[in-house]
Amino acid sequence: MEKYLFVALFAPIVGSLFSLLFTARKKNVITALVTSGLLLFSFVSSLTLLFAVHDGLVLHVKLMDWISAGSLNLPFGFIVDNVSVIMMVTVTLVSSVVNIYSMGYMAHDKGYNRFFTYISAFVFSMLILVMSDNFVGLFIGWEGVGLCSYLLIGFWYEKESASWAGNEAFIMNRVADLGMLMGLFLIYWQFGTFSYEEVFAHVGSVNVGVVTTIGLLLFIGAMGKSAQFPFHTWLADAMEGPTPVSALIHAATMVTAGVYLVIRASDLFMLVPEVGHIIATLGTFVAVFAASMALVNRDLKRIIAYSTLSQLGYMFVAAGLGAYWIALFHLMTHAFFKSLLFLGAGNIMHAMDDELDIKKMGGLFGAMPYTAILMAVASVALCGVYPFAGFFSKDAILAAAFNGGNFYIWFALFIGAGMTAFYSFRLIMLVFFGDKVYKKLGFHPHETYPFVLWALLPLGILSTVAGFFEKPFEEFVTKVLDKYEFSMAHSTELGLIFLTSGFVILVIVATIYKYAKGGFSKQLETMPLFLLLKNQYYIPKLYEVAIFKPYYALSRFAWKQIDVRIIDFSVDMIAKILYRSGQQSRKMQSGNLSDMLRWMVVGIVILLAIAIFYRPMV
Amino acid sequence: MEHILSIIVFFPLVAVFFGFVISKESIKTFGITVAVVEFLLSIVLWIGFDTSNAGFQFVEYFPLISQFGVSYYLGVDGISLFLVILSTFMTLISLIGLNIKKDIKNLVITILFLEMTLVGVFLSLDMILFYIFWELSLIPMLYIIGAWGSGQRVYAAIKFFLYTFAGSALMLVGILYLGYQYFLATGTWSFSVPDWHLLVLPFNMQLWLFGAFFLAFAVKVPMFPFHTWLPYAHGQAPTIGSVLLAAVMLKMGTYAFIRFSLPLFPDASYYFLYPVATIAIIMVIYAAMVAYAQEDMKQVIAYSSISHMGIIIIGTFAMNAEGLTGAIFLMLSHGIVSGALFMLVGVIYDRRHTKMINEFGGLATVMPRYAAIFGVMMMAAVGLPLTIGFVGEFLSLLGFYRVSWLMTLFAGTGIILGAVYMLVLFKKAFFGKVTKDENAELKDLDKREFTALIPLVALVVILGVYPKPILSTIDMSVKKMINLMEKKALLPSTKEFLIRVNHTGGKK
Amino acid sequence: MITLTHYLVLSGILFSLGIVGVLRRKNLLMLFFSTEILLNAVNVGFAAVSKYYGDLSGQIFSFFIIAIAASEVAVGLGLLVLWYKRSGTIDLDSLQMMKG
Amino acid sequence: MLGHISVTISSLNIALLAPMAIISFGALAIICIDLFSKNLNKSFYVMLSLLFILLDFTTLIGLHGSSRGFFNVMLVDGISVLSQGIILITSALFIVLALSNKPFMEFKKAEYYALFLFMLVGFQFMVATDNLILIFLGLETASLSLYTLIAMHNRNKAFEAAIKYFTMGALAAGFFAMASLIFYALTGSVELSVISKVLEARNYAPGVAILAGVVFMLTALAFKLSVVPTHTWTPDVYEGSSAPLAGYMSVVPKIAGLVVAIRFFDIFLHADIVWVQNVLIFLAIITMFLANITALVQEDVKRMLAFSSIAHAGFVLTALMIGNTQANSAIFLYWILFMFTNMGAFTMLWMARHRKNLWDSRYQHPFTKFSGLVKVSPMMATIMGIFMFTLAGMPPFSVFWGKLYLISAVVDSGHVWLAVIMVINSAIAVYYYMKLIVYMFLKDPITEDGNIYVANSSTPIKVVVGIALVFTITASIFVEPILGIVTQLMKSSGL
Repeated sequence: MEKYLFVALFAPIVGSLFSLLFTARKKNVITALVTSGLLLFSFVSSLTLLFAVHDGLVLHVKLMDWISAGSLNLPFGFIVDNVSVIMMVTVTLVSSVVNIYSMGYMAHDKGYNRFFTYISAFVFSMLILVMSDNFVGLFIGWEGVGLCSYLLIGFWYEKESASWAGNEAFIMNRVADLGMLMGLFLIYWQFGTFSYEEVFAHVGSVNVGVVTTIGLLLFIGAMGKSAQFPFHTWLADAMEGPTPVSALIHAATMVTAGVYLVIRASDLFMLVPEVGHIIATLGTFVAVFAASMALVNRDLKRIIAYSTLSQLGYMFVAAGLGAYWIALFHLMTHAFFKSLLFLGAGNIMHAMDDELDIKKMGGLFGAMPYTAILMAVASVALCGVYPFAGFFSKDAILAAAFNGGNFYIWFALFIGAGMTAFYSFRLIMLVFFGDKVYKKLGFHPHETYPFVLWALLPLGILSTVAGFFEKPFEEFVTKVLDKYEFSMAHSTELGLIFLTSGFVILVIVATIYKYAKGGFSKQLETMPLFLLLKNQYYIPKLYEVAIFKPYYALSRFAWKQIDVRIIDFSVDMIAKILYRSGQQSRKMQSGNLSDMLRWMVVGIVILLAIAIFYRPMV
Repeated sequence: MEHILSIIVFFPLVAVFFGFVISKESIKTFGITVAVVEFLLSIVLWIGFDTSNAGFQFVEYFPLISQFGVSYYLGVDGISLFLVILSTFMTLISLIGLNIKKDIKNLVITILFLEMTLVGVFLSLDMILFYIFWELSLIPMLYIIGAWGSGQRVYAAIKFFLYTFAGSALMLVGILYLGYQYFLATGTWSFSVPDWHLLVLPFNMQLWLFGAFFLAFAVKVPMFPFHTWLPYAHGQAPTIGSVLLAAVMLKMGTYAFIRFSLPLFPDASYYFLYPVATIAIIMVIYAAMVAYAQEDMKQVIAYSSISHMGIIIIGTFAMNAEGLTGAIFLMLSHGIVSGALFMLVGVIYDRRHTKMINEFGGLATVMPRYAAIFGVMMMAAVGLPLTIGFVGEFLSLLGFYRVSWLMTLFAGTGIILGAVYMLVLFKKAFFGKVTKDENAELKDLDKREFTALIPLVALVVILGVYPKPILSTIDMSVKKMINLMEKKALLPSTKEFLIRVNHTGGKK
Repeated sequence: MITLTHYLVLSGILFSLGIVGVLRRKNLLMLFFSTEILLNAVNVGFAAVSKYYGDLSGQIFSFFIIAIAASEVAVGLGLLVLWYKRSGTIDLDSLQMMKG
Repeated sequence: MLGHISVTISSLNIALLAPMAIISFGALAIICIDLFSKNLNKSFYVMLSLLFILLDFTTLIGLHGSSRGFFNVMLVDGISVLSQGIILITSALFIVLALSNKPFMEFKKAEYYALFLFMLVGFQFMVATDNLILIFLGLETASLSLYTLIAMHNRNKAFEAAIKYFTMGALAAGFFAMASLIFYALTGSVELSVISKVLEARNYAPGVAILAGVVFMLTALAFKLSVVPTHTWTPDVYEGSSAPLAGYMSVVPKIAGLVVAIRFFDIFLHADIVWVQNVLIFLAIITMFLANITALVQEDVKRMLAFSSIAHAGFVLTALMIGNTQANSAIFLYWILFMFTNMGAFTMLWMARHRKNLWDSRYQHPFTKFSGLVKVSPMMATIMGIFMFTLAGMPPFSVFWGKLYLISAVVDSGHVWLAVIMVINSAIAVYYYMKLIVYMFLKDPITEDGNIYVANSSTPIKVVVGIALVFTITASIFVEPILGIVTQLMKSSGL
């Protein structure tokens, strides 16, 4: 089976390198075709592995030694087990779809070939991330996807805002990565190895304090990647990148890496429930916090981005509460409908010449019905309406929260679900229904290429039916992850489900009704609360004022004042002093003979004086 | 393989003498040929190197002044082997990349002379011999900066020369004192390092001697606050000068720390561990900040190398195999990366005759290949995994974590701040629209520049993916050295420390 | 009764006189005279001491000193004359071409 | 009153006189020849003197062991043989420089060579005895001839230099005489060996008188060694006299003075009298510092070299203070290595000599004169550069080894702090040597034709430079044998 593993892993990088050859040349469809082909190839082999694993196989491959120093010996090792294979399938599936979709979306972009190089490179790094069998391997992928996201966010590098967003993403992730690195160091010095197997084998025997520290440090890394508060700002700005990128990286795969890390290290996190609790709490906070920002935003992509954030929050809640399989399940389903949502948004942007303001759209249903339907499906799935995928995963999370006795978490998530329903259908209504604002603005929207729509179809189907795989999924992954026992009565569970669904549907209906009636009144937008949300709680501004600017000022100070004025100056001072004293001592050389003679006599007199007054003979 | 070390050291010198008679037109070719041969020789050395023997190999010894114990003593081990190869390699690359027309003959000759001194420094096992090469290496660099530099070149050259010379003045006293101690201990004079390694010095004496050596090395590295000569030197030096300065000459200091300070004065090294580490952390953070504030591309990279040298120091003073091996590997990687970056700046400087960042913008559109290579080097500089930059940085920090997690955290900020100034530089210079129309029709890399840069890119990737052969060789000698330190350590605290940092597992 | 001490004191006084002369005089000729005084002061001392010890080497020394003094004068006057020819003065402040 | 004197020829041990005798004979011979046949070419005289010097040298190396003679006033021991050797070699190098391309009137005169040889005799006597009379005699003979030689350069500056040197020399002579008087008065002897015994016997009392004597002697010798504060003549005299003579002065009189100093201070250092040590250290330190910082601001290469030679003197003074075998051999090793380089450097200046000052009304060899030399005549620039770096103590050239051994001697004697001061000084010193290098290599030339830099050069001069250069560069090989010989000779003369 190794060959499937290697195909799955290396097909993307081959595609990437292939199209790399064309980057400097002008658009060439071959790159797109080759990369798509290879990605599909990778997807197929991942699928094969999925079935193989289902038949109870676990692949563990050591490729070659990488780093070895001191007692550290670090190979390139890959593992395909029930968890990683799920990720592989999800990643390769979504990426294949996105790749094909991009053939249409990027058709007229001059960075065409470059784009596909980056995408395939990203998939490769992502696969390393999920498949590696040790923490450092994961870190390689971790940084790799970071690089690709940097490159893809800043894909249109001529846009100032794009390159800025790219830097922001990379640097913020770096901050979190430092935390993760520290975690890795601690792991090494505790266990003398990085491999999951050995670490988890001995993790029980280490004192809890250390494990807690490790857990927290790793989670800091996860926060960065998954854009949890306070690292969340980069994700919204990351929407500067092309929409397929947002779909693939900033919705379906990369941002979920943090969740994956927690799931991967579940054996470790299980031992320290309080860390899990912190994770869950933060997740809850983000779930609501992000959703609230989505409520008022007018930017098509940012709304979806915030909803991604909040969904990541949900996943962290699940992972934090120890319901790892649920987290993974929601991760997968979310990958499907969220990428679908984004890609749909991509179609709209295409139709609207990259217009993002949803207030300038409306009534697009007529122009692009299929996209509308797909997005509607995705939204329903997102809101968690039966029978769509979201319903199963999200309700499981809520149930888990309730089951754990963390009612405030449950309640928060409950509210969050309501918010989700609101902003999703606010978006749907404003974009597809109501009066056609775009006409006035002179847009001529049109449905996109059919093959693109076909490409979206599998996602649509999956967002619809994926939920019914809940049971098989559970027993599949719980072969590796530990089971999560629902202790509460089945009736309460049902009650909760009905409560939530009822609430969600209620909100949806209300939203549709309200916006069909023409939406909220203007003066609402002057409320302080509204402004607070609109300005994302002023956090980006805060960072601007409290971190970026002061750092630059400090740097200037360090250079101009400390380096030049103090250190270098004092160095030159020494030289100057010597030179000056030279000019002084040179006066002794008056050239006048009697002065010279005087010096001689002075010398002898002084020596005689010394001889008389200071005389240590022996 | 007899006398291969002598051959490696003195081949360029002989070439220098021949160089005097060669005409201007063909001198560069001559230089490159010599450099190639020299490089091949060093590769032969590597091939012939017995990777199972941690001790010094190809040793050559004959007394120079027998009654005073000065001898001609060469030898190579895992620690120095790759630094030698680095020197020969970077010399070759920089010569290929060279495109100065003015007084080309003198320049090439000087470069070859410099190569001799650099290789000599890494190969000599006799302290006096080492000192000779150490000082001798200043002369060619003085000439290169002063004669082919830009702006206030003379000031920069003199500053560089005097600063480093004055710095190593104390070291001379230290050397002679150690020699005398050896004389007192054994009744015979000797300045050879292996002999000295057997010498166990009282603690106080170690402290003083460590100080005496420290100043010389610190100035060379350069460590805060003795670093101010570096920006001037880099700012004014011609590309080739900066390349060799950053790629190889700075490494002399850190190499000396590993070769002399640690094994000769283990207790003192432990005693000064935290002060030194603090300085190193200041280097990392402070230099990174200053780099971020720079307006001149070259200065950014100059300060960035100070920052990276800080990490190397950190790794060195971790005093465990992980850290030391990492530090040495980081020397190699930084040599390659910083060298490449300086060459890249040189490329743009040749075209526009300015290095000011705000003069540029949108270069990615005009010179995509250039941008791509710059990007790769940048990623290596910020230590992205699977590039050469990651391995050393990771190991150094990993090693030091055992000493102090807090300090490692501070030193670790280097990976953030490094990303900051590098990405900002890249964004300002390469992204955005082409604003200045001088930049509009800059031509992309030409063949010469490609031939110089491609090998570096290749190395960055290859060694990033498969550093093991190099690491294991280094590691072997490093372990040997650590054992030596453990044996020599006087104070139980030092011993205990060395044992602790060299073993994994929870606190006992 | 005049003892050795008297001689030595005399020689000392003479010597100091010589030194003072060397310091004060601006005229080269006078300067040379002063140096002569220095040497002769020493001579007196030598003669006295050698008499005191009844040892000849002191007197031999003084003889040599006399000889050397003579040759010094010869050379010195030669230089002086040359200088006078050139500059028309023997004031030693005229010797200020070189300084610094 | 005195007993009947009986002297056997064998006891005179005339052989010891041979070297001086040969040279004196040579001097007289030259004068006589001049009487009979005027206007002989200078080359004749040069070669003749060279011959005598060689003859002298051969007889010199014939002598070995430590032996007294000629009424016990002469003492030929290792140190004197060694110093005479150095003096002779330097003289040989020096006299060749008279064969310059440009005509200079002093070289036409036979007296020049006669005087030169007499001076040589003087120096040889000075080092070949421990009898104060003979030392004084030799010293004065040498000095008086030297004054004349300087004056014979026949420039205003030359006269000024000669007069300044002469006057101060006269004063110094007075001090020397006074010192001898004091010691004679104290011990009743003028022989250092006896003096030392007597003083030791009475355990160095009365202190003041002895120290007074030491002070006078110290000042007299300090004048010869150009130690602060009696150094003021050095730059002016060097500037005034011709370059070769300046180079000669920076080596030979000093080594002679050093030998006397070693012999004299040995008396007190053996009994390690702290006062003498401290005073010497003190003088050494000021000499180094003052000379170095003053050299920083010089505009003229020759003056700079003058100050540098003062600094070097201060350097060896530290070893003088230690006074054990290693230190004394260090002194000689240092001086031998220094001698070649220094002669080389001054010879380079001699090559670039001109009738009138082309660049600067005041100076003959201003730094600016050498700007961009590497472009005009790279060979010369390189050689000069090597000499400069060598004087700066740059490894692996000659002086570095001397410096190394010297500092090592200081360190071994336990004066580490002094060693530190020394290296700091050498670090300062680098600057002014490098100043010339900066001018030569890093500045742009002011003139296109390189001939003016070699206007005065001729084959013999080039040969001298060649010898100096080869020795300077390959010193690393010679150090071993030289050090061996020097140490062995030191031991033999019990120093």
